[in-house]
Amino acid sequence: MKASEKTGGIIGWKDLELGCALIEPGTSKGFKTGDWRSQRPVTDKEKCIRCGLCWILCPDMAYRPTEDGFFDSDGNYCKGCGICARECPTDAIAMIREE
Amino acid sequence: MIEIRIHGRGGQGAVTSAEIVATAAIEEGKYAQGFPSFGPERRGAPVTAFVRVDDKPIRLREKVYHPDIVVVLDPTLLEVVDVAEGLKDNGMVVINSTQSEDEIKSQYKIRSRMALVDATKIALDNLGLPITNTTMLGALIKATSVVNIDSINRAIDRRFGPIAPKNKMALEQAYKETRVEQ
Amino acid sequence: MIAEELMAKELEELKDFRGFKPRELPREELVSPGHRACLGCGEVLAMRLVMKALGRDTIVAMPTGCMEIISSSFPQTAWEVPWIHVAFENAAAVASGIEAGLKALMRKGKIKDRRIFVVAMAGDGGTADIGVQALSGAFERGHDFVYVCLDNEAYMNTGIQRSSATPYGAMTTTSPPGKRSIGQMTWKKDMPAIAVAHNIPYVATCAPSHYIDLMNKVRKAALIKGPAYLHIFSPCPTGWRCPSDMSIEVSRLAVQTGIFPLYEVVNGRYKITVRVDRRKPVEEYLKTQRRFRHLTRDVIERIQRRGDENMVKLECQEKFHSYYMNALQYASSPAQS
Amino acid sequence: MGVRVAMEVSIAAAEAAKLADVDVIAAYPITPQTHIVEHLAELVADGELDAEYVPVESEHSALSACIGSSAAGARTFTATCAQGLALMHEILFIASALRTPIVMMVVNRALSAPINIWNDHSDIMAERDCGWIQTFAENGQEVFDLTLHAFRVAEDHRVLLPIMVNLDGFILSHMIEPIDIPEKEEVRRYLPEFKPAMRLDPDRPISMGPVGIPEVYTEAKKQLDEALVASKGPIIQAWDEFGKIFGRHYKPVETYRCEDAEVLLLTMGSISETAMTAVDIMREKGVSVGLIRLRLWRPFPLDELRAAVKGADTLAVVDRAVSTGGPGGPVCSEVRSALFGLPNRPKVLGFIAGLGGRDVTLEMFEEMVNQSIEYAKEGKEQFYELVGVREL
Repeated sequence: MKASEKTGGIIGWKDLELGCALIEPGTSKGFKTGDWRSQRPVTDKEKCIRCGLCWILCPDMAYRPTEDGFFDSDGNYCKGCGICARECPTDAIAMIREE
Repeated sequence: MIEIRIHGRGGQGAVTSAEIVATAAIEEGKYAQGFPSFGPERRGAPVTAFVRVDDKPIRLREKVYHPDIVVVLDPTLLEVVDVAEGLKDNGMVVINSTQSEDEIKSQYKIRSRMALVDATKIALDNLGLPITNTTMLGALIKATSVVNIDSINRAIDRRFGPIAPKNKMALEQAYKETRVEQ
Repeated sequence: MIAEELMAKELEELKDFRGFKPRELPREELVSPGHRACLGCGEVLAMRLVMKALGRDTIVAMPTGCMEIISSSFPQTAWEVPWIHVAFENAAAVASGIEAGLKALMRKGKIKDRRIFVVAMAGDGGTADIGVQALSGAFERGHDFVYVCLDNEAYMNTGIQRSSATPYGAMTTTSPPGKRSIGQMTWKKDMPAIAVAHNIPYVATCAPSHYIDLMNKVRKAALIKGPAYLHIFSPCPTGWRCPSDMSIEVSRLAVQTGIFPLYEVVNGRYKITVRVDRRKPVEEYLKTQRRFRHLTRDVIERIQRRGDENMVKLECQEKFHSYYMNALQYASSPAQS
Repeated sequence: MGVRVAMEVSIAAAEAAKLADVDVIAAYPITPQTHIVEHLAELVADGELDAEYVPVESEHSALSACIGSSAAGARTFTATCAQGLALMHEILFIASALRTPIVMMVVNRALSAPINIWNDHSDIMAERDCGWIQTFAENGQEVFDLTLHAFRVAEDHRVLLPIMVNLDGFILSHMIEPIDIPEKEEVRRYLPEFKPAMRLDPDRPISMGPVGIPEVYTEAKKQLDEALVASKGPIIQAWDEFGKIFGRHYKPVETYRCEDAEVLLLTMGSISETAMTAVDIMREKGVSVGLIRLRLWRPFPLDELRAAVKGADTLAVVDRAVSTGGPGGPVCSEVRSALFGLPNRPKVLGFIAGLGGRDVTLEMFEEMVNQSIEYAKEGKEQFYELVGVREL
């Protein structure tokens, strides 16, 4: 089994890659930081001008472009920092308290 | 096994002469070690270098304490260094000097056989510099048979490249002029 | 004239680069989500932008620090490019070795000959303090690599201790304000100037608020052959004591107040890349962060004065080049020789 | 057939690296190591060796650059000693943990203070637990041979560990000796091209050196320890093959006139040669003495050592370093613990000699042996004593 598939690093020494290298790229995607969040962004598509600033300024790579040119925040990763809402040039994003 | 100690001053090439003798011996198919007295070298300060030559592999890594042969590159060293220290009873001291054997024996603690040559003059004549290391090798091989002149010359060729001929001339002149005490 | 040769070389190396367009930025993420950075982290955002500008053919050497910890927590990695961590003070040396290794292997035909960007990316401590020797050595040796300093102005990974990049007056756990202290008692070390002093071909300052400017500089740094140094302002809401949504705003204010001017130095020639016509008072920047909350009026005034002076200096440096070129022309004219 | 030439031992080490066709050399000057890297710099400057020579600004950066270059997939070489090795301390552990097969000559020299550029083993003994394979050479030919062997072993996919080849500063490094230099073809037959098991390659991105959380650190250390212990097999195999090709044979523990010896000396490095001559002299005088030479220090050759001491009554271990405030010289302590519980083990006596360039002479070996016989008669096992220290 690959190291990245084991949870919490519980792995026997024989299964470690050489020098503890991680041979599969980008496996942090398996770690969901969404549960750090206490508020989440909601985009008002009426106001949104699809500039993509929310996407480019997101420290958690949580925004994804959608087919219709808008940007959706991925709840799996969004930590709820609120940068997107503050930086949105048309105030289209609101931060809503998580229940 | 023959052990040689070479006395010189930093910059006179004592280490190089040890290197050449060892190289020549190895070239002859013998076993040899050539090494300096270890440490930072300073121009002008008294230095020593050592050679061991043997027909079988040498298993000894201590310094040379009881040399068979001592070579003195600079006459002024006789004043400051006991060059004959530890010399074997039947040992030989090869000295760059204008003095006679009797003069040296009366002035310094040297009781062994000696070979003498005015290497400084020969070096100045041939090299234009008072660097006596290769010159004194001529005296060394005249006085002892530790290595032969051909292998020494080849070692000098390899070590000195374009300035080898001058050095070989100095060596040859010293070989001719060295007086060996019988 | 060597200055002319350098300029020609620069033009050649950058001839195909047109700059990034806001609506056409690379979509590919080379730092993956799921990393463990604090919410609102300006540093990880800067790193993400750096990697976007560099692209896939990049190898990253990263010393110990926030970005190392948050991106490589076993058994997962956020990295989509080859990445190596060795120790704290040696990212530039590790990058030197990678560059030398690739060069030798390509020259000897052991791997395919192609352009791979070698990047060392460190925090301010790993750059300006413990890593400065290795960095200076790598610059002086002229390796073809990019060194990125992600400057969050203190040792955040160990719990907000002051570094030589911590600004004057700032509160950290090892520069606490007290009866006999205003907080950090020294002025921020001028790392870009130190880089410039190595006569390397490219030095620039960047801020994530000006992300196109940042990405363009990263790309230029990579394309220009030889060592390049990028000093990136990296707001840290945790250490600077500001709300997590303020990272970009703080970055923008740093530029607008002259606290952190954006410029580049190409082959010794300074150019301010983001001009601020009417600078805002530094107080507007300082008041966004609680690390400056204790500052008295006169300290704020000192910071204002120092900032103003720095801007004057920068403007002079920018103008210096044409003066210098004229002088060189004059010196090499036949009448003088 | 190769050629037998007179050569300074440092040059022989550099020539071995050249014949290994190293890709990258990153090094910083320090006496008495400099001649090795100076010669390599010349070879690169003259185009005789196609390699990148990285003249780093410190030993810390030397080894850091070596890790980078090795991780990039390049055959990598460096050399250092004493303070330089100590400055590398932090990075030594990382090089082995990252499994970068770097080859390093350690030209053994005393550690400061007082500052001393001469030979002993205090530098290497301070780094014995850093996870590198460590071999010791006794003469110039061995320096050359062990350097080639080092590349072969380090890059073996069953090993992939960095190696230090130890040679005594000045006593070996600055000695002109006859060295048999083999043909390029022979070397190529012995040492195949380096094929990295993993490398920093944008086409197959890996992350090297991730954070090892408590849940994995123990396993990581176990992996390294197992790898180092298991490297003994490939080390011996590579020596056997070396013997077949070049006719010179090496073993982890080498013995000299140990048959039926009542007293055994144990040495490492170049003093072993003097010790062999001392054994010859004493044997002629009728003393029942033999010599054990540790060639492999890491991984520790436990079984070989136990076999070698069998039947002996007394074992005099000669250390070249002090374990300050400890229970004896580092080698002696390890030998003792290796023999602990072995039935009929010899009494182990510790001697520390040759510190900071103090000559280790034939007489000193005789003294140590006589002293050991006396102690053994008294039934005494002292921890250690400094041979020849002035008690004034």
